Amino acid sequence: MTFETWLRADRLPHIWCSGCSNGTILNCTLTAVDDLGLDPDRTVFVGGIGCSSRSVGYVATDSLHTTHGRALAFATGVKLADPTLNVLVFTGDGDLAAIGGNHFIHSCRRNIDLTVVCMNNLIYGMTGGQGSPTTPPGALSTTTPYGASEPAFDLAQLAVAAGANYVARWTSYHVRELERAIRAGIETPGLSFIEVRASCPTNYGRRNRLRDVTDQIEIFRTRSMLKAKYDRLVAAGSPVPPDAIVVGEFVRRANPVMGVPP
Amino acid sequence: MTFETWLRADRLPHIWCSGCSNGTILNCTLTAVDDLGLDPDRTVFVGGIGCSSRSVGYVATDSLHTTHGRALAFATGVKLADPTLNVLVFTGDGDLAAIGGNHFIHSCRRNIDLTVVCMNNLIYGMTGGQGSPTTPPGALSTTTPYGASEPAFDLAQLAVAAGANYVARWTSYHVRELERAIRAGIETPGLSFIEVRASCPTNYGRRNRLRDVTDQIEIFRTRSMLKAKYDRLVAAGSPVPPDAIVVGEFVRRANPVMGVPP
Amino acid sequence: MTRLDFMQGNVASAEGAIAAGCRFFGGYPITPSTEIAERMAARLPRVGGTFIQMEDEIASIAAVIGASWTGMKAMTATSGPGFSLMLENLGFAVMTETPLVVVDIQRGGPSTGQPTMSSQGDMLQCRYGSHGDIATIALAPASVQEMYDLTVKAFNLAERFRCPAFVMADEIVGHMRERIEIPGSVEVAKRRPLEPGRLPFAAGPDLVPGFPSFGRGYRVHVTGLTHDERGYPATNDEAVHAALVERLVTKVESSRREIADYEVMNPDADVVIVCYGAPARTVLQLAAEQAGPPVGVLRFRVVWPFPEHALGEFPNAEAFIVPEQNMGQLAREIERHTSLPVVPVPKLGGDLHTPGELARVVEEVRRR
Amino acid sequence: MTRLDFMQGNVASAEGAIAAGCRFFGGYPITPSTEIAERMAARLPRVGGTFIQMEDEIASIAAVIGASWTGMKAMTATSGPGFSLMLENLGFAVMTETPLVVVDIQRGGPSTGQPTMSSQGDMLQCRYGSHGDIATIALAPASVQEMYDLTVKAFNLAERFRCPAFVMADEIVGHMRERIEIPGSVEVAKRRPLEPGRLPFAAGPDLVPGFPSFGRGYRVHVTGLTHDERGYPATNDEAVHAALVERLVTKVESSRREIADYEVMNPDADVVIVCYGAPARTVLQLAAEQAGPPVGVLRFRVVWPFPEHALGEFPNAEAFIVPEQNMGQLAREIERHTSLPVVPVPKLGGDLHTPGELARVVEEVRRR
Amino acid sequence: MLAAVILGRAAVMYDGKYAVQTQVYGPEARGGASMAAVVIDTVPILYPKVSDPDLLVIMSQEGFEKYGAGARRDARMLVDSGLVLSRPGCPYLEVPATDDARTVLKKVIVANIVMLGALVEATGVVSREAIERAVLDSVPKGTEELNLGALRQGYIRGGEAFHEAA
Amino acid sequence: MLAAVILGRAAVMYDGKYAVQTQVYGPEARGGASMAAVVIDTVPILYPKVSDPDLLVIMSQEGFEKYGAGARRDARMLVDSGLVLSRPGCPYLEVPATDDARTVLKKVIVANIVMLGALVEATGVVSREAIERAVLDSVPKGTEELNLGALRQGYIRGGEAFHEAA
Amino acid sequence: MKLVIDEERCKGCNLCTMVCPYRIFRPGTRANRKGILVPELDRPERCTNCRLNRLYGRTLCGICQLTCPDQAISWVDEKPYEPVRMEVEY
Amino acid sequence: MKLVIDEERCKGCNLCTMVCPYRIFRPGTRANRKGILVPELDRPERCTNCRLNRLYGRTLCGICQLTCPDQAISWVDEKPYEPVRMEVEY
Ligand SMILES: Cc1ncc(C[n+]2csc(CCOP(=O)(O)OP(=O)(O)O)c2C)c(N)n1
Ligand SMILES: Cc1ncc(C[n+]2csc(CCOP(=O)(O)OP(=O)(O)O)c2C)c(N)n1
Ligand code: SF4
Ligand code: SF4
Ligand code: SF4
Ligand code: SF4
Ligand code: SF4
Ligand code: SF4
Ligand SMILES: [Mg+2]
Ligand SMILES: [Mg+2]
Repeated sequence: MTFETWLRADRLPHIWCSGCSNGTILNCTLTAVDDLGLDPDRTVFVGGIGCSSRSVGYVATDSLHTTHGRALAFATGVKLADPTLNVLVFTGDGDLAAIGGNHFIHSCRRNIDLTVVCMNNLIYGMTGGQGSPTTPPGALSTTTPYGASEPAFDLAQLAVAAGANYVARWTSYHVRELERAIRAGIETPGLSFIEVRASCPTNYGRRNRLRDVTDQIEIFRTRSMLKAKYDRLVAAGSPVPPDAIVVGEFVRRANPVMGVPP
Repeated sequence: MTFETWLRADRLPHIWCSGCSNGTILNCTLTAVDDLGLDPDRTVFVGGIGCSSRSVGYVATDSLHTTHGRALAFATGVKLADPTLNVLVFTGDGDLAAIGGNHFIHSCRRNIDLTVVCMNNLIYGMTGGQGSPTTPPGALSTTTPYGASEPAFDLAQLAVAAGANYVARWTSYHVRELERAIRAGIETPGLSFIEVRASCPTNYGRRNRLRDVTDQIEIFRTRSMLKAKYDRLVAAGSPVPPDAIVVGEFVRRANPVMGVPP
Repeated sequence: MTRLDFMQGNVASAEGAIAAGCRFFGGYPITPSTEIAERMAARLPRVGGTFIQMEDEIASIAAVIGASWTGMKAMTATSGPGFSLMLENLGFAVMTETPLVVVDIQRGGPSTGQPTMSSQGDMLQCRYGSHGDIATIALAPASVQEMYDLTVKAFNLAERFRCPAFVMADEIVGHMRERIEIPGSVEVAKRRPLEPGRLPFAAGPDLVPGFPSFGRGYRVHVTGLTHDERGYPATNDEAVHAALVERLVTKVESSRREIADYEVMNPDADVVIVCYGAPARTVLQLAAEQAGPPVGVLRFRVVWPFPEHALGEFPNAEAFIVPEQNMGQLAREIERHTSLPVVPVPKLGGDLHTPGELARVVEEVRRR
Repeated sequence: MTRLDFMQGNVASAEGAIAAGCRFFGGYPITPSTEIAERMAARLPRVGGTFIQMEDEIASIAAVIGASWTGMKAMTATSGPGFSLMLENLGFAVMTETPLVVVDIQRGGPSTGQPTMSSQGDMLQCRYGSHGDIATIALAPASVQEMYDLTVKAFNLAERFRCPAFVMADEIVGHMRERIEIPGSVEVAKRRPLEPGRLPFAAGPDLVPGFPSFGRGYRVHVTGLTHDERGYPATNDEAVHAALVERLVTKVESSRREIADYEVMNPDADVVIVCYGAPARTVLQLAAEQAGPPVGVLRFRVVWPFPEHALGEFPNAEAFIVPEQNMGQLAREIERHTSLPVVPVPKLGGDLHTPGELARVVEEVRRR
Repeated sequence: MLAAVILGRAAVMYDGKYAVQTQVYGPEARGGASMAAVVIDTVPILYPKVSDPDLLVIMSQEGFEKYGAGARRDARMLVDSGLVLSRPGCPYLEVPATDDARTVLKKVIVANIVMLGALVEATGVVSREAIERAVLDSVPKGTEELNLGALRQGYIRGGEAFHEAA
Repeated sequence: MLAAVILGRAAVMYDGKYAVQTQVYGPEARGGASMAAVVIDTVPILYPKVSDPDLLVIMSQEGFEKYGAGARRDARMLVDSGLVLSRPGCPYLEVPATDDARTVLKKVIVANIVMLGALVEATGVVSREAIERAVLDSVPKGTEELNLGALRQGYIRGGEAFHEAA
Repeated sequence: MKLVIDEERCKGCNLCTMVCPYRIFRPGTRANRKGILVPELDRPERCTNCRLNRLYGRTLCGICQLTCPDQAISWVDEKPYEPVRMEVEY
Repeated sequence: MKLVIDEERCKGCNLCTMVCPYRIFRPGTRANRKGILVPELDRPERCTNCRLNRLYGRTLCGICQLTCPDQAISWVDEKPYEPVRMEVEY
């Protein structure tokens, strides 16, 4: 019927905390592959290590749960060895952008035909809430007890600069838009990168005065600003709220790609 | 008198091939530190592994010749442990952008107060001429015997997207401009990234119909286009020659930095 | 129909891989292994295979593992510094039972050391370099011919035992050119598919489960976490972990006799030189030209799992001499299995032991 | 003035580091070591030190080495998967003689294995995990108190021998909370500066050169390539390489008696249990409560360089029993040094051996 | 978890005893431990693990099923009567810790402190003074009174009699 | 380098002999090897290294200083007379290989093939036929005649008499 | 179609209460066996999907299901809420 | 000041011949002991730096020196080329 047929029902309930948006993002991704009619027998999900990366284990396809940060490098091997497979990658901000940053930019550069969904919860959830390369300055985590002091990555911008053909950002509140973006990503040849702002009530929310699991979703709802609007503001030199989450499509282009069947 | 006092004369002549521009870039860098009056006793050069990275061994300061790709991670430790030191990094396209890509983007993100000079010769020189992440599509190398098929990085753009405060590109032909850019990089707090298009007659030129050592320099001279002009062309929608080397300053900004003495 | 050639060891290894069915190479250049990648870059596209130069060695071995899960035979080649970087993912390959081949052309270490000089410094690293307990299959060629033959063999062992197999060569053998006879065809082990109805990580009596290649409807979950027979994570279950790791180690270790491959000369000798790789050539030279009582030679083509029973081939042995291009690595393992004196003859820096040097050691040991 | 506390092992290690003068921590979170980083993140800024979370473990150890070259005491902490990633740069630290401390809180491996379960699976990795030949200094705490004490000691040994020192703890000891007495002050080894007029990599009779910290006018060149006494690359010089690597290994290995630190109980016993880390607590419990003839206990606080002479403390020993949370790693080393039976008692999965289990093994061995 | 740490702390720091606290985690360390154990003794503790505890404190039905159901018949158990539905095969004390925290103390978060008070009162494993000082060491500034109140509420509950095995 | 490979190839493939070719590299592998050695024998070759060669071919002054200066007195040496200034302590043949390549063959690049021809002619280490076939195997298409011409020029030079040790 | 929450899966996050345009989900008040406050359904027959799924032959709205991180929300094929006698509130 | 090329360092790349505005460097024609064709100097007294270094007290132009990858170009303090009797060609 829906994405439910793509789930390993025998592994549910999953290990995620109550209110963790990984489950939502999983739903949206599976809806996308289902809507596109991908063949589960010809689809492979690849993940690294982290709460987010665990997603691959809940999908009833071939799935490769790899080492921390390396999902894209493994996925590159899968895809190049058999370009007829549909290969999707689930990853987290730590997995993709901290330890896995090199594979991230190189996958974008190669523009290899993968669809990458990054559940960016601004924290290392799995290991108990340490700062990540996307933790906003000032935010509290167990390794930034006095507030994060390092600048954070803009993952979508990085993917664009590194060469990905499709780049979008949404939040776990935007389930419909997200599903559509993932569909567009799958349909665009080359590397598609979909950053999803995700909630981690346990390890981000709790420490940053977002105690209820709904608080983070409320932020996604209220602080998101469409890329088009953001661009207009910038062009006009108007001020942009510093905590705005710019959502929408960042790029969609047709540069040369790798890993597409000849 | 000049940069010569910064050289370890007892190690010259160096190991580089005839016409390799690493030596030129070394001269420009040392001229920059000399012009700025940096104290050689308080200056550290850090490099990875590669022909280019060997540069650090020819400088008569404390110098740390590390493992392949890791120069920036080592340099981060040096600079954070003692922010009063001037820390410069010599690296190559393979060292910085292939194996070292993650440290590259994270150093830019942290905007740590280092000056990074990348000798981008579009090839792995040291190991005998394999393709690198900057090898242009179509170019011949020992691992791209049928012409490189992967898209290449634009290192300067990547540094901008990752957050560096100062980014410029020149070629080894532009000795004066390069020297000025390195000076500006040192003077700009935060991460300064100077990409220098470098010649490798032995392993790039020879395989790509640039047999004479001067052929590559001639290309630098004739195909370079100032960033300002490039921007004008793009804004006007005019065609840009596909083999143009865009040179000039890509960004100079004052975002928050790390590793500056309090 | 064999074909005569004059070939470099590294090239022979690449050719052996292709003959064994390898159709995927993911690698990163490093002296003195690079010619393998270069040969693969030229050859694979011509035989319908895929060559990719990855961003580093971590990614190389990762891509190789990924490719292997599509059912393809896959390999990488590297040297010490790159090998060090591969260890985490090699542990993953062990844990997920992924067949693949790694060729390590050893150079002087530690660290970046001596990029162009020969060494056998990674022999213990390939055995003990991963965190956790693993078993290792490692081969040690001593000639260009063996670079070919043992690369083929490594692929077959990798398939047979569903695990990584290592060709632990040295710069001398890798860079040397010599006469080689390339067989018209070689015996090639096929990947045994998972039997219908079996759980993907449930092994039969040989402890090696069939392989559920991606894209064929198995819908298998593969994880480097401790997993049950379905492949599902079971990280907090002590018994599952113990059973899994024990099986992974035992499937290899209990087959040491099957895997073993060594050469014995002069089994009645009093003094035995144990050797492998390039130094074995000095030893064989010595044995061939030496005057006086014959010296025993035990030359390993397979080093791991350590064929300890081979020491028993020399009933009159009074001492084992072990010349290595390291500070005595395999000598340590030999010490575990004998109470006879073990005399390491380490040689660092890249030079081979000369026959004369070894002759002197033999004399000295005899005098004791 | 000692101070009583009830503290977690990981926290105690961090506190020990600070007491030993550590002012730089570069790390990457990984269970079960993360609390060390977290404690350092909270504490270092308060004592004028620097904490940085790097992008991965490779960068962590790199930053630590870089920091150490400014003359600062520096450390990192990790667990198996991260430790695997550090090996290349650890080889660099050995080659460049950089003092630093790595704490490895071991969890179940191989691969990502069992993130929250205890193990001693990296004991051979810390010894043999680097390419090339190295020597290792490794300590194995068995209590929260020792997490503190041995971290201090590790810093001192790192300075004394100018090399990395490892605290090879396990999840049990790392996560356990217990009584600890924090000394008012600890003995701290200072970094011995390079003597004026000496070449930076020329060692005196103790084989350990003084340290030319950056920024003090030494203008030293530091490279992981084979280098001469000036620090200049000499990668094609066999003799330079051999001399360098031999010195690096010998400076540690020849001091094994000085470094050794072990506990002996019942030296007249016929059966001796050799242990270290958390399993030692079971052994001590058994020795304390056991009826019948006393069992010998040899507990190592220092595991590498292996204190082989300690086996001689039991003149009447007829067998060595070695309980480990791995498949028998240190047991392999013991086999090298004795012709007596060595009985590994491996336990995988995270559980401690119980005193009863070990008692049964002792009985069995006695019956043989 | 926190309760176990406080208990160990009380024993070591303020009762001059020895204590070892260990725990069991989930897949990684996300939410902290899922079970914690303490051994308290007057002599140094060697073997640190608890297989058959003498005393169990169970604060969820899941916890009961995992750890409480198999308790020794001669063990004693404190259950949070509002959260745990089952009852064990050993003597047990019903402590409405969560309910008390909610209704009496108006902060659900101090339920474990109530339980701790009950435990100390019912078993005397550490002294009242020790537990009070250990609690004060461990709680955020400004919540001292709340937590001491919770302890005292626990003392009241701990004074009741154990039920026979179910 | 290439010359050594061709020589080994000639011996193995076309003369039915055994050959092992080894080399010495610089710091990494940039420009290829800086010295190459070949052992040729009628039986399989075990120990592959050459310490005291019987025959040396020296094509640069630097090479002479590194490898040629210490040659055995009973060795024989071919020197490129245009590039090598010194002369050895063993019998030697002066071959103006580079000059011939430049002036006679108009391609400096075939100097090593001239030298190879001289070597074969002067020593008979492999047959003319073998070296010709090996050269043809190894050179780019379209340069066959050029290279055979270089070999023949070498045969002429190799026919001259060796000088006594200097 | 009938809207149901799977009590074995629901972890009580209340995200469904946030996203349903009809506010059909209300925060639960009574802990279940697992100690979880599963939301209660307020006249689920108002749900677009319940009403129109049959008609259109596909899932309509479905925001709650997509959002529910625990895959606890689904519809079962049952009679009770057929599109008869509904007060439709747009 | 007198312009000199250090024969021990020069590797004969000829980049100096490319960059000097006065074309003072001419490709060498005779191999030196190391087999290198070191460029020849064509009336080096024309070099800006040779002429004006003394006057300005710092290196002028110096492009050849900055460019020379082998650190082979420098000036030595000698009389011969003092700024007397020069034909200046701009
Ligand atoms: C090599 C290695 N280093 C560190 C870890 C520990 N580790 C596991 S998950 C994780 C962070 C995950 O963060 P993220 O990718 O953001 O996932 P999240 O849990 O937040 O979804 C870390 C550091 C590991 N497993 N392996
Ligand atoms: C871990 C590791 N992998 C590979 C190598 C081999 N290696 C040495 S230098 C180099 C490439 C250098 O390329 P680049 O940085 O562009 O320097 P260049 O020589 O071109 O200046 C490689 C792959 C190594 N030394 N260590
Ligand atoms: S720790 Fe955070 S990211 Fe992980 S499952 Fe819990 S809420 Fe989700
Ligand atoms: S190989 Fe290339 S980069 Fe290296 S020294 Fe030679 S010319 Fe320069
Ligand atoms: S969204 Fe799902 S898990 Fe959350 S309360 Fe609603 S039904 Fe339960
Ligand atoms: S499908 Fe839409 S209308 Fe129906 S319950 Fe869900 S959110 Fe509400
Ligand atoms: S630029 Fe320097 S190295 Fe090149 S030819 Fe001129 S002087 Fe010689
Ligand atoms: S300094 Fe200028 S003018 Fe003088 S020789 Fe050099 S490039 Fe020519
Ligand atoms: Mg995250
Ligand atoms: Mg390069």
